[in-house]
Amino acid sequence: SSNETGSNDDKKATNESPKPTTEVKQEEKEVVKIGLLTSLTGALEAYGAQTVKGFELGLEYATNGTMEVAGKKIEFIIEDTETQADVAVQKATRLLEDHKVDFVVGSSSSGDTLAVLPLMEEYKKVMIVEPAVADSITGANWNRYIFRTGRSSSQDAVAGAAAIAKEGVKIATLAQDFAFGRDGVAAFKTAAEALGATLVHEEFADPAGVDFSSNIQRIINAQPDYLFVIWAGANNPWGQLEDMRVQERGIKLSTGAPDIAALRTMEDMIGMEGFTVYHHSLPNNAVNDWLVAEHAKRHNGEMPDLFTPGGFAAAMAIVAALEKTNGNVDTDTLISAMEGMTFETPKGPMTFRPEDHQALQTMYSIRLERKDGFDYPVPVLKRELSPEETAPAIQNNR
Amino acid sequence: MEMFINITINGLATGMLIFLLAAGLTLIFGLMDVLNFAHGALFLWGAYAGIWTYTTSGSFIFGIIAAIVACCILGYLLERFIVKPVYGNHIQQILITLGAMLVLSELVKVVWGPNIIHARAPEWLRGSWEIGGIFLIKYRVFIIIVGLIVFAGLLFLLNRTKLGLVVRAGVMDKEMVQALGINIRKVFLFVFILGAGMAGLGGMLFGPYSGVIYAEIGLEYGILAFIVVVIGGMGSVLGSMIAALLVGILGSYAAYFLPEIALAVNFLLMIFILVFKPSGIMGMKEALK
Amino acid sequence: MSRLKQLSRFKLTLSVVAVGLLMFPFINDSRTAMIMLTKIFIFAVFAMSYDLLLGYTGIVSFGHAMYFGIGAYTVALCLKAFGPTIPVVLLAALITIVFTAIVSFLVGLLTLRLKAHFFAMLTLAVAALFLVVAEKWRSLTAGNDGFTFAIPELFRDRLTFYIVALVFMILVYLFLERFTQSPMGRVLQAIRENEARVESLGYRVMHYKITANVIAGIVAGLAGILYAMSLRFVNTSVFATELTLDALLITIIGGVGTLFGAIVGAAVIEYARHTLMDLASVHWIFGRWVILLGTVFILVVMFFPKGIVGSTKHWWEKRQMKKAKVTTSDKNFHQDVS
Amino acid sequence: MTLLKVDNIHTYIQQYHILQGVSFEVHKGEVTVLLGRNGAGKTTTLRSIMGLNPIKSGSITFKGEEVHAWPTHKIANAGIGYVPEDQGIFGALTVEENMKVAMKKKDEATLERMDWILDLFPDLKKFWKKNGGHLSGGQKQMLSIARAYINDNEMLLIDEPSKGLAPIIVEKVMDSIIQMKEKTTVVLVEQNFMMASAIGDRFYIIDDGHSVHNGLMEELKQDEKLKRQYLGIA
Amino acid sequence: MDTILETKELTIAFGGHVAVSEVNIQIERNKLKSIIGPNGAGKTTFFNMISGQLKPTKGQVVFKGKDITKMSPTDRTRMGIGRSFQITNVFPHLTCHENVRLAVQSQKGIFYNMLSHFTSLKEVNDKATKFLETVLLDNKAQELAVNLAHGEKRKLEIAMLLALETEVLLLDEPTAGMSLEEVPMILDVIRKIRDERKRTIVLIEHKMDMIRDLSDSIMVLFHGKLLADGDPEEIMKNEQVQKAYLGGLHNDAS
Ligand SMILES: Nc1ncnc2c1ncn2[C@@H]1O[C@H](COP(=O)(O)OP(=O)(O)OP(=O)(O)O)[C@@H](O)[C@H]1O
Ligand SMILES: Nc1ncnc2c1ncn2[C@@H]1O[C@H](COP(=O)(O)OP(=O)(O)OP(=O)(O)O)[C@@H](O)[C@H]1O
Ligand SMILES: [Mg+2]
Ligand SMILES: [Mg+2]
Repeated sequence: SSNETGSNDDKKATNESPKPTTEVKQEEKEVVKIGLLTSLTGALEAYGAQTVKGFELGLEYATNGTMEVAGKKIEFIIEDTETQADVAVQKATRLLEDHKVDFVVGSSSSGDTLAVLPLMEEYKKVMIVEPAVADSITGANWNRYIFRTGRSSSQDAVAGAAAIAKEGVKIATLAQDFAFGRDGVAAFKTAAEALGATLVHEEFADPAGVDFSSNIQRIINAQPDYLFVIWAGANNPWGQLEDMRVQERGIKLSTGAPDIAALRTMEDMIGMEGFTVYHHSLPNNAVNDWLVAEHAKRHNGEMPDLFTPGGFAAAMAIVAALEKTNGNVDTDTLISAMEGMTFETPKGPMTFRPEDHQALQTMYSIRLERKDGFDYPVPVLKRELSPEETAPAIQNNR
Repeated sequence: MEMFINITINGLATGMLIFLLAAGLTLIFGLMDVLNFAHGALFLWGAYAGIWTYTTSGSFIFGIIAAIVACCILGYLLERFIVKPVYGNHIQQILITLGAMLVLSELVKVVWGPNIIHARAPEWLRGSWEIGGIFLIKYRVFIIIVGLIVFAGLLFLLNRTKLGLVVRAGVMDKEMVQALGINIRKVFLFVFILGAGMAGLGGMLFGPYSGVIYAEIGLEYGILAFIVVVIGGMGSVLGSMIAALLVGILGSYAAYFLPEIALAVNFLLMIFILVFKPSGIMGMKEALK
Repeated sequence: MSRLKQLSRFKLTLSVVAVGLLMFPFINDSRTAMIMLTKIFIFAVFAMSYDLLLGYTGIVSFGHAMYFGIGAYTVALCLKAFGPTIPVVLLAALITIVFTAIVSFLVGLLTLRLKAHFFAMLTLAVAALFLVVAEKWRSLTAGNDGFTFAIPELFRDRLTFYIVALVFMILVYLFLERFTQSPMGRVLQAIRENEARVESLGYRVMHYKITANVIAGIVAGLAGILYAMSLRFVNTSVFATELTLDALLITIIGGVGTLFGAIVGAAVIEYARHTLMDLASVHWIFGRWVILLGTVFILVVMFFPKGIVGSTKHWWEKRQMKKAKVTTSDKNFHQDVS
Repeated sequence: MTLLKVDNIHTYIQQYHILQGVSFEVHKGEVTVLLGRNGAGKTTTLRSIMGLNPIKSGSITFKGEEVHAWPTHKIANAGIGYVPEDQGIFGALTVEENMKVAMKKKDEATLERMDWILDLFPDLKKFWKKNGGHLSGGQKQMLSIARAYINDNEMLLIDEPSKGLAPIIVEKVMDSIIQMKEKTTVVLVEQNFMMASAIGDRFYIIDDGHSVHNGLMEELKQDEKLKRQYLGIA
Repeated sequence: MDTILETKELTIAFGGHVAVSEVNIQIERNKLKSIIGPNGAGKTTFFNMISGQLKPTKGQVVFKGKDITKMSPTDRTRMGIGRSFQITNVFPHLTCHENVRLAVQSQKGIFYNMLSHFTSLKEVNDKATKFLETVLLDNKAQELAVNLAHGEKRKLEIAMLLALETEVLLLDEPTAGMSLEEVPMILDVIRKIRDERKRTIVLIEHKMDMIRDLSDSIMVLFHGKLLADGDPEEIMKNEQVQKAYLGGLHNDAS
């Protein structure tokens, strides 16, 4: 059918506008439009920038630089949510309504993303969530138009557990007292206990605080083997953990390694064992090699960061789906094509699990080390955690 | 027992840090009665300018000087172009300084990028002493000392010189003060710059304390500074000090014993104080009408 | 006499604008524009309720978002719990009215005896407590992530919702306009000027202030309902101080003490935000639109301290006065009428 | 010798044209009284001299220098003290602090003057540590006058000093002005004609923003017609 | 004697300073009573306790046989005690007319005509105009109060007090700062009210000729204590009063 419409357009174009052929040629191709919804300003703008860079490179890689798939041209429009839910809805509506996009990709904040989810149901278009982490996106608030290439809080937690939990290990957790921290600890607890560890203490800290010494004091009192920290946001407890000599007391620290800017703040955490979603030195595959090389070339030597491969993966997923449907953008066709679909990413293959459309993906068990050529502590691979190993529980009651 | 001492010391240090952030506001808001919402932006700039200088030059002291100088310059510009036209008009102050706040916070991102920036204490202030289960984190001891010095300096300035009087009089009746032969514009400018410089110092010292600085600290801690000045009693340096320590220590204990309400503890404290002692802890001005 | 004419001309303009807005979706069916306008209407209502406090009673509140948030969460929770039907929305409105009335009454009782700064700080604190509760009561609110919910079929249509919001804004405007020009409204203005004096004239000032606070609270709560329904999603940001600051800025930019200013302010800020961002590709400064916004605030205070509507009015009156001066013979006549 | 010369000044407040040509001269060592009905522009004239309501045209010369473009504090420091109509007390400062703010120097002479003032107004001594805002109306007036007396001013502008003062204190204030006459020149705005006529050397009548008449006080005392015309007294 | 207002042992202390001390006074209905006394004698403070701005440390204020000591200023105004202030105290950014209208309207309830436009309340507006005329301020009716000269503000203050239409009028130095020409006008207003004998007036003044002319009786406060209370001639002759208050200039006046 796509061919038909293509020829229709062809006729229209030639009939109506006797313009130079080069320009007509541009218009004769049918276009697949993707709306990229992300934080270009606001608290999460650094993440937004990573997603955008990753997405651009991902499209290029997936289409071999042609920006075309199944004979259709791919265009994308970036909209800034300003990290505000109401703006996100406004921008998403503009993408769906005015730009008539076929896919939405985004966004950096869980709040923005959750606010946009009902729109996807209203407009019946596919959204690829990247990199918002809230469990409820693929849980309570999920609808069938939602896919996620980003990892969920639970996936993080399961990976975190896999990195340290063993029979007989005593673990305490330290997290910020909001949804991300609470969800994360709950999931971590389940996963860690399944692996035979015991959780001896849960500590929640004021997300806006600067003094965590009381929290740390209580953790010290609980005398765990490991302290697992779930932390997002700028202010962090690393320095204070060091100041209060937590590691000297035989309590090993563990956490998810964050983006490079935040890794710089983790001097005090060298030796820490934990997990990460991505660091450019970790995956060992051709896609990642291309990403690293190309990224450096485009962005004067800069390396891809935590959420760059996510943007890349979202682009790869869309192209893969379109290839599978042969360019058909009918939403139901796309959904059935994407459920269970496996596609390449800089982190190796990912698979959208049919039940909740969460992409199962490789995570990395790491240790933070000082390394030549890096001016910050680097996550060094201990072991790859396979997609199956870090699969979170299905939460959408489907 | 050690635990209580530890919690208290840490609360004290946090309180002192908050005092440093709020001390400038005690002058600008408490004394000059300017609702300066850009105060947060001042210590944000202090933090960035200071930490940047510190990391590039390697000298912590240079960093502190840079922070203070940068904020004095900013304070000068703010006073001259933003605050001066709106003395005495609170509503306009809110808007215009909020505007300045937005511009300055966003400019930080333009100049230094949106990423968080790492800030570590210098070598000689890193680590801690441990005395029989009691931790003395060096940097915190340092903060406490600096806080005390600033406190003493301010007390001297306000109680031993005519400055405090002139400013308070100027706020009540600017024309009359001028008619008494005092160049109140200059005095206000000076006090504003002084407050700004102290904000810069506070911001700079905040960096290594929290380990990182980022563009949002301006608003977050700006509000906290306002809370401290209000519950301490407008214009009272001693009040601000007590309030800051109270917030710090209470926060520290709440985080340990009642983590559930730790988030709300500052606000509860403020409500409690304003309802039962509306002029603040050391208020000279009545909050009640 | 010309004052009468001037008044009716103003009203005529208003009516034309209102009709124009009502017709708008039938002329231009861009949903983005419709959503933007809907948001403008909602924020205009919120800002008008704020102006009642700030502009007419002289109360600076930093916690106005709490009423907005109460409305938003009430409707969200009701719709989630009882299903997306219109009676549920009405029920939510009722609960919101009762709840905001109680809260604003209590907050007023507790805080309105304090002076301006202190009142502002205390409202900030109370609103922050609501924020903390919304954050902590996770079983109900899903914490700061928030949750989505379905709204009644009827409102799902953006056009219907647009009209509902517009009509609601007009009603609120008419109501508040009348209220502020009523004898009671004038007393509120007098309170703003010199509270002690109002008291010694035999007015029970607290009653007036609390009434104003309650009315402002209820209106803000209703705005919150519309807001949540327009998003079909709610999270803790509806309690955030930033929201109160938005209302404050809208009010001041539009013109303090002119209800219409709230509407103009909401439109200008929203529209500016919308279009400036789109210019980001032209120059990076537009991407940093916050810088522009901040600069605009500064310029407004410096050059239009009365806000857009206030300054226009001022300019208009001055012009009228000049005219009157030219024809001095008219002057006495003027005064007779006014 | 002319100490102050006000020449055809015009002052606007917002768009209102308040002073529309006020001129007068103040001779050293004399008490010059400005008279006129409510709203005539007396206060505005004093404020214009102090630079608080800057003039739009005309000139003000003090000790041979044109001062009308100067900022208020500079005018004050040139040696002019001012007692405003509304007293200008700093309510939240104590009496002592009010005096301290006003004091330019802390030398011998100032301390001497301080003693003299406190003898003149013993009430101030009594309430030395009390907030200015808590004083009675008359006590505020005394404090306001005292603040102007404390410095070694060459000229004082006093706006209705007798307002709210008990007769016995009015007498004291009159005495004090006479006592200071040698060193200090006084410009007085006064509605109390008894007082004005008792201590004034020269008068100017201001009406509707214009200076309309002047002369020696002795003449005015005799001139019933003038008194009735501008002052409404017989 | 028909007493409308009475104080019993009325006392107030600020810190250690007793500003008014055990003052017993009866004020007769529809008469004019003046209060004189040196600066700081406690006159204004005494007013403040009657009108409720200050709460006495000891003693009572009795109005029409009812103890009102614990009532708020608002309630006292509503019961019929109105006052003007020594320092002018008007609404600066409202017009004169609006200032007076507020006073007129104050006797109505809070929800009085809540949804009707204020200009439509003819009765209230006309009354306000009338009171402005009474004090010869009708030419400034549409002027903002902030733009008035000092003396004009005082007149506005009196218009507002009259507009309250209370039974008792407390006037605190109504003519302070008023021009020689205008004083007689205010005197006329007060005299007219007195002569109608429908209002009780309590007056604080330092202008002795005026006091003598108007008063039915005079009370003298001295250091917070009631020094004398009686008819004008008697008081003016009182030696203590002359010495402590009037000073030399008025010696011949008696
Ligand atoms: N801020 C102002 N704005 C507009 N007009 C003003 C302002 N201040 C004073 N005026 C007007 O200027 C005129 C002169 O006022 P001024 O205070 O100088 O009079 P005055 O002679 O001192 O009167 P009084 O004896 O009552 O104190 C008055 O008509 C007054 O209404
Ligand atoms: N709120 C207050 N706090 C402390 N002292 C006060 C307060 N109010 C008045 N006083 C003192 O009480 C005394 C009486 O003051 P009051 O104002 O009653 O005097 P007054 O008789 O009205 O004098 P005047 O004629 O000067 O107006 C004064 O000494 C004054 O300083
Ligand atoms: Mg005057
Ligand atoms: Mg008095």
